[in-house]
Amino acid sequence: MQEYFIIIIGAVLINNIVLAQFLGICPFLGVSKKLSAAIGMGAAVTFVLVLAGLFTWLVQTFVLNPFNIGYLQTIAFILIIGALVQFVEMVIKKYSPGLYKALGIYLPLITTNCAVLGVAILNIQKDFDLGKTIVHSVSHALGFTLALILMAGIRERLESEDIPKCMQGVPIALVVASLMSTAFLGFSGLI
Amino acid sequence: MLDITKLCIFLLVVSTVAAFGVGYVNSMTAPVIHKQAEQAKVNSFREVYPQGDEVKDETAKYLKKDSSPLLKEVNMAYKGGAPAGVIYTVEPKGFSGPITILAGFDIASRKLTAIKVLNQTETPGLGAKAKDPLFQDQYKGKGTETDLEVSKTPPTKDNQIQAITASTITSKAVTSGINAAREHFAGNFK
Amino acid sequence: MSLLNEFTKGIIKENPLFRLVLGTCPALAITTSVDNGLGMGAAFTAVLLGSNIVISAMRKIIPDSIRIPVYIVIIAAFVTMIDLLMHAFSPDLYKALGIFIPLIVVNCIIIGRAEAFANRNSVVPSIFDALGMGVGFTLALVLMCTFREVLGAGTFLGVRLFPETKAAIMMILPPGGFVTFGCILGFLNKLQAKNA
Amino acid sequence: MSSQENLLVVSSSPHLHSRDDITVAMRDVLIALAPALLVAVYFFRLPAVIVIVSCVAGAYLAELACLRIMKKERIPGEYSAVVTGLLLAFCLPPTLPAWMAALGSIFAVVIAKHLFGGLGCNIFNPALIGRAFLLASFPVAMTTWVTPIDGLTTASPLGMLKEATGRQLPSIADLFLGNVSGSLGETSALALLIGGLYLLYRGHIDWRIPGSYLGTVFVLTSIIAAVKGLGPDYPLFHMFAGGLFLGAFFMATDWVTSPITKTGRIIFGVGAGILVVLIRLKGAYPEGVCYSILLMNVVTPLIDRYTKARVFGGVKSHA
Amino acid sequence: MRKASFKGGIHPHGYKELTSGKAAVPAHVPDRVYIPLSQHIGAPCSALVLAGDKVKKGQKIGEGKGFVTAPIHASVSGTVAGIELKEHPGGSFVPCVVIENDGKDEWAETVKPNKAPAGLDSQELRKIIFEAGIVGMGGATFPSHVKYSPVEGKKAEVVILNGIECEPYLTSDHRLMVEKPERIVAGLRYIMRSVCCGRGIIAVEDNKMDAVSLLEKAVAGEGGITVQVLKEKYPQGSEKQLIYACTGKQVPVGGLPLDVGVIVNNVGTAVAVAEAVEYGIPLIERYVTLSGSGISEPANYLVRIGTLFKDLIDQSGGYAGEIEKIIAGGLMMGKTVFSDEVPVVKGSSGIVIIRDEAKRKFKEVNCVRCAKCVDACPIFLEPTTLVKLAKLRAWDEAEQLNVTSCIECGSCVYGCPAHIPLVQYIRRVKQAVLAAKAKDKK
Amino acid sequence: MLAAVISLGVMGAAFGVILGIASKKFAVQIDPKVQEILSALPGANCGSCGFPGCEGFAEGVVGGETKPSACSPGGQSLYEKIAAILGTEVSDYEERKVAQRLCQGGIGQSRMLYRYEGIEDCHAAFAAFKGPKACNYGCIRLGSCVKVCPFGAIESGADGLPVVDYYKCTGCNKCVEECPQNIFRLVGITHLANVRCVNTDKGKDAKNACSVACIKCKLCEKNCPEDAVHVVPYGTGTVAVIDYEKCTNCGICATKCPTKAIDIIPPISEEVILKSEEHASAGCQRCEVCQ
Ligand SMILES: Cc1cc2nc3c(=O)[nH]c(=O)nc-3n(C[C@H](O)[C@H](O)[C@H](O)COP(=O)(O)O)c2cc1C
Ligand SMILES: Cc1cc2nc3c(=O)[nH]c(=O)nc-3n(C[C@H](O)[C@H](O)[C@H](O)COP(=O)(O)O)c2cc1C
Ligand SMILES: Cc1cc2nc3c(=O)[nH]c(=O)nc-3n(C[C@H](O)[C@H](O)[C@H](O)COP(=O)(O)O)c2cc1C
Ligand SMILES: Cc1cc2nc3c(=O)[nH]c(=O)nc-3n(C[C@H](O)[C@H](O)[C@H](O)CO)c2cc1C
Ligand code: SF4
Ligand code: SF4
Ligand code: SF4
Ligand code: SF4
Ligand code: FES
Repeated sequence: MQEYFIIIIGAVLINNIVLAQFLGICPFLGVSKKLSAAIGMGAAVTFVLVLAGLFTWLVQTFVLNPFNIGYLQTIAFILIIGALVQFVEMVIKKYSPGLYKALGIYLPLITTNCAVLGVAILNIQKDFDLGKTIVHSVSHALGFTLALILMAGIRERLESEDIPKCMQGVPIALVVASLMSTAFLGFSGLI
Repeated sequence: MLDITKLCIFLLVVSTVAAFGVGYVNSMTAPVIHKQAEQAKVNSFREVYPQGDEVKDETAKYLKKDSSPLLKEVNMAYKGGAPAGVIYTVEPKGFSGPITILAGFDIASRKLTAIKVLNQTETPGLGAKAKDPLFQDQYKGKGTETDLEVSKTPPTKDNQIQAITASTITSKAVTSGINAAREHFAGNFK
Repeated sequence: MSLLNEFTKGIIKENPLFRLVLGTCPALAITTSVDNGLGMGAAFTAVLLGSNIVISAMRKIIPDSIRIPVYIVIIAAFVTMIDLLMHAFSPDLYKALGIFIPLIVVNCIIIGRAEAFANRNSVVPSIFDALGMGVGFTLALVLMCTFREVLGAGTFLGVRLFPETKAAIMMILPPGGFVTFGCILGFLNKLQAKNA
Repeated sequence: MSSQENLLVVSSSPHLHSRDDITVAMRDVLIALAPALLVAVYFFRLPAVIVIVSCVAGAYLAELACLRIMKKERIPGEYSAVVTGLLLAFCLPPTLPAWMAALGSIFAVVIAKHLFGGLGCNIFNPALIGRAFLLASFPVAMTTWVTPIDGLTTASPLGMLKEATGRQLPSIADLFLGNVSGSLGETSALALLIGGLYLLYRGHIDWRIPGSYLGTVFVLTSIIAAVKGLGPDYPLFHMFAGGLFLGAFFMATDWVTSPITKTGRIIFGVGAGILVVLIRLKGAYPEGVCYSILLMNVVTPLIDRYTKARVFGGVKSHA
Repeated sequence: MRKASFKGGIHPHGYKELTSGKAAVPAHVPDRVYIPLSQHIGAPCSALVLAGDKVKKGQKIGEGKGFVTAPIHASVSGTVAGIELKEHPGGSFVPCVVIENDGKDEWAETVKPNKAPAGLDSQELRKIIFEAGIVGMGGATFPSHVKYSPVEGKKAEVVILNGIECEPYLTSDHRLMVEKPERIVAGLRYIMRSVCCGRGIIAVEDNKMDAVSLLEKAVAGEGGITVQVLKEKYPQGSEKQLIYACTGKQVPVGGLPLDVGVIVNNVGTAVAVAEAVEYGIPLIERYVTLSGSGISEPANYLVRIGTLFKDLIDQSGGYAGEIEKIIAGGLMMGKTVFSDEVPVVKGSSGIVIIRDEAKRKFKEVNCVRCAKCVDACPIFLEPTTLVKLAKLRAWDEAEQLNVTSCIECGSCVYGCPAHIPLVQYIRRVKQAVLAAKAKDKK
Repeated sequence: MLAAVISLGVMGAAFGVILGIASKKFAVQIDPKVQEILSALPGANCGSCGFPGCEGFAEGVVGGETKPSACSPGGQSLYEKIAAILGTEVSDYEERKVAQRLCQGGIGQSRMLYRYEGIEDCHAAFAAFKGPKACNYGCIRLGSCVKVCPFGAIESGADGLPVVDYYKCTGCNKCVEECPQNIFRLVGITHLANVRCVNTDKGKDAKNACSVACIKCKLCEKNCPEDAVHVVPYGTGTVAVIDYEKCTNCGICATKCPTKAIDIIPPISEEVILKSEEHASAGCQRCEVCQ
């Protein structure tokens, strides 16, 4: 139990995937302008991240490792993620247009999101079993969502502030990210 | 349907070629990497316990359920076929994550031969200084009878280690790992 | 002239990092020392060069509907090769860059280039495009690295410039990465506004 | 056209305004900080003066420079940058080198305030960002404490508590008066309380934030003391040690970076209180006030969004 | 006992001592009056007279179409000089009937006392009130007969007379309460009768205790009527806040006082009702306070509708120095006019003149999120958020945040340290929201 | 090696199959024409077409509910593109229209009624006696139009009046809707002569309020060789109006107008007009203002 707890706190607060590990920065900057979009993106990433964690773990354990072809990890994983994302997109589009409107538009952005591949690789690097892989993926996804939502809240407020022209948009978002990650340093050593 | 088959075949071909290329590079690099890894391991072992001529993994034999959770591996260094030293792999929790450390003990002299910080994610400039020889070398030749202590001021006692400036947490973590190994050593290799 | 153009555009006008704001993760994660920046830049350029060449050569035969998976496979193959080579021949760098080498696969720039350039141009311009983008990316990384290493560690390429106790360590921590990047972007915007 | 000068003014109602404006508020904050300033200078002597002067000068000059660069008009008599500088100085160790202090306040004013558009636009408390920046950058200098008056190196009260070195902890009375080591303006709970009450009296701050913040810390530490049998001094120690009063009255209450709704302010205070206790007891740092407020700054926009009051005679409005 | 009040609000300085002790004197009746054809909410009147017509005091000279309107009466006897476009204190140009005063003050034949006012039923009362052109004299000038008309399924349980007068400088209602307490109570009776309800409250703030004691004397023995003293606070006089303070009920968003069984009227309205019901006198004069730093002798006047501000100012010894603003109404809600050639209308409770003090004006700066506006708003809105939305032109979002509920009391602006004219932004949003609604309807 | 080749090959093929089948099975029909038109549109989502955003418009065009020319920012080249996509003729050519400000009462030209203090918003000032100028018809000069223009085509000039940049203006109508005084008209870009006054008061009153007002003297009417200008009833009074169908941009009226209420824009060459058409049809600059 404690182990899981440590994984969760560690991934969400201390080694936050965005603020401390620098994974998934592109969508973090791109989809944090509106809170609603951030929530949608967070949900989509969580969904894909968990599925990807599961499938990559299975492939690693039952294909790459037995055949001793670990060096194909990158290719295999990216293929899995790419296929997964497209598959999910198509299924949602077909069966739940509502959900597609809410989530689907973010799905294509996820393929080229470091976070998914990064977490999949981290799962393997850390030698997790299936249970921990899932928990680890979920926690990282939650960490991503948390950072994204906080950022979106801030950026919605910034929209009406008097930010110097040259800093508007991505530059100020990066400065906010910097100060957010400074604040998150406060969580160091919690576990 | 024909369409799909065609696309599949194309993907198949591309993947195959890619796998071929990667496989080729791998066959070229694998031995180098393997050798490096081996060499690195041997080197690290040698660094913490220079005398041995063969090292065997005997974790299963020595690590029991009730052993300290910080201990991860136990390797025995043999010299001329007889156990001469023990090399522990310990993993205490540092400031921002686990720190992996090797610690070598000499059975004959019952002393700590050396330690080596293998992996850590501590803050550069602070806790990361645990890798500095200046810090690690303090452990050389310490006795195994009593626990080591961390002191912020220059050590006055033999069992004291001076903390890295402003990184007491890291220093204590390293020391706690070493202490776990020390205790195990003291209890198992009388 | 146009080849030169393909080359130079990636350096300033369409600089992948500063203008297109793509590939931000490695730019933030590994720019703690100039060594890392050069290494990452080289790896990136090599992958981009490889994939651009292959894709532009194959552009006429790749079926349109599966072009993205094909790009991914090709790029991933190159990344893996670089990864293995680096592991074998430059283990220190390999360790420093860590997970960000395999992550070159998902670096938006590479796919972006494949889609936007290599897929539409022949091999030679694609080579120049790749080199331009690669050099642009590398220069951008090195610029970030310089700020962060000098301010955060007090060294440049490992050479000590001032005592460690005077270096603002935060610059080599995550917040330093974000703030450096943000300020550089802001500064470039300002420059551009002035020129326009 | 013909004499168009003495036309009447047409403007929108109301045509009456209270005497308060930003300049008055900032002046009052400075007045409220005066007691703590005197205590700091009394206990920490010249080094404190040097740190304070460097911070204030750094912040003020940085403010002027930013206004100049961004071509903004300065409001005459507007001293928010001085407030920032002074508050930053108050949470620094007295022995900090002057250049570091100045650098911190420049970082605070430039990065945390003016990049966001200046007064009123920032998300994070500039003074605290300055401190967090210095702590992350120069941890050695930032964790070197001295005893009051004679200036010998020692640990901070919370540091002693955390490391449980067995050293004699300072008495509650000393903590209350400020006769302990620590950041130069945070040591005297009494002086800060006087300033805080003045701000409350002048209506610049709302009781909800300091009330819920201090209350939460007190309740949580009391519970911990009760569970662990640590005695009644334990919660008081947590209340008076470290920068809790400074944070509660002067920094959590910063208008710009705290919620505007009443419910939001209570959530802000409670959240910060929980974080302080969490960081002090479980985290890597002995002190948690700075980070607790910064972390609550991060969620402030969301708090504001989800705690809107129910309009008079209506149902709750949704964001 | 803790005096009842509402939540939020502010405590501005009252400046009432300038005029509160000064009895209202009948103002000079000017040679020319300008009677605007629109002095109420609802359909404007069209003139019933032409240039050259002779009119008498109290004669109906304007009439509107529909139910929500109120007729206009001549306030002097004389000759109609014409119909002219003139500035109206409300901020627009409005056609006015200009009457040359013949100085005779002859009453029209239509003005005659009711023989048995006590016997009138509710419908008859409303007819009289309508014919007398009575509108709300608290400022909103809503036609009173409409307010008193029964609404399906709603029942008035209490009539509250608004004697709060929370606006700084203004003392006209105060004077009225001191000088004519019996008329107020009489008017309240007729209003209660016309809405068929048995309970009446006269609400007064605790800064007018002299009026309270006189009113208490007047209501003694009158069943069902009480005087309620409320704590001094702005905007206590606002209908919704007043109802909350007196009854603890909140008028629902977009609803009317009647939804919580209340009808609110100004004390002046009650006096006008009493005059009309008993003597048949239409609404042709009212109490007006003339005060402020820019007037030589602040005073209270009983003024004929249509008298120009200028005439009153001349009577008060003219301006005191260079003036900056002339405000029709109080400091908090009143509107500035650009000249003193503006007629007094039915809703003019006061004229405040502000001297040009050439002191440093604080310019509007960025909001510093002090939330003073949020804390002050008696409607519990977030004025600062609404302003930010206004600047982003996000009208829809502002509408969702209930911008249309703002009563424009100005409490938020009063304490804003950034000197943001929040109300003006909010008005702009309301305007845009209404425009969008109108467009949607089309 | 072999394992590598086989397993990756299999994986690649497997994904190919899965995706292939999936794409058939889960295919959702969208009209490719809509997609194509959408990508050709300026993407400003300005709403001038009357649809909620560009996508709605694209669907509308394909569905025949509206004409391509309803998208005013698009310009002629867009109409041609859409026609090409739909395979129809461009039948309804319309000249690109730009916003013209019909008031010249700048600072110093108009008499003022009062000093306005308050927010920079024309509607707000309009609420008080139709703005601080004595002229009740003219520009209030607080720049609401400047703020509303999604293309940044309007700037406040030195005399306080808004100045339209005809290159940037796309004729989206936003400023026309915004202005409380209805000062803006959309006018074809080749129509250079404009009566820049909408004051319908009698000549004397108009002159009294503003030195550049149309004073109804009819000199333009009398002198126009094409009979294109007339003082016609308008609102509550009269004002001079140019019939653009007849006007040849000769500029005589402008020289005759005693108050210079008529002006002729400094000759815009064909080239400039063409360039500005091009500029407009370049369409969406991805400036994100519309978001
Ligand atoms: C950004 C940052 C990184 C830190 N990294 C470490 C670290 O790696 N190891 C460590 O022991 N303490 C680290 N610290 C902790 C501080 O130095 C802390 O004050 C210290 O644990 C206590 O000080 P002391 O070592 O002088 O007793 C860090 C602090 C900050 C602000
Ligand atoms: C369109 C409209 C309809 C109204 N209808 C009624 C009504 O039927 N009954 C009523 O008691 N008041 C009615 N009122 C009056 C308002 O409740 C209120 O008394 C008036 O607007 C003045 O209030 P104020 O001065 O607080 O703004 C109406 C007002 C308006 C604007
Ligand atoms: C902010 C505000 C303040 C008001 N203050 C008063 C006041 O002091 N006295 C008053 O009679 N009406 C005041 N009113 C108007 C009342 O809301 C209400 O319209 C009036 O009492 C109804 O009476 P009437 O119809 O007779 O005017 C105020 C309205 C607002 C919005
Ligand atoms: C009650 C009050 C508290 C303040 N607290 C702070 C503070 O903690 N830190 C700071 O930098 N400025 C503070 N200021 C000054 C100012 O509001 C601050 O610099 C803004 O955050 C700058 O936009 C305070 C001002 C007031 C009126
Ligand atoms: S928002 Fe409206 S109701 Fe609220 S205080 Fe301001 S003016 Fe009054
Ligand atoms: S009172 Fe003024 S400064 Fe304070 S929050 Fe409201 S608008 Fe902002
Ligand atoms: S043209 Fe209209 S909107 Fe523009 S400044 Fe003039 S009055 Fe305002
Ligand atoms: S709003 Fe701008 S683009 Fe649209 S018509 Fe007006 S000037 Fe032209
Ligand atoms: S580079 Fe990491 S998400 Fe784009």
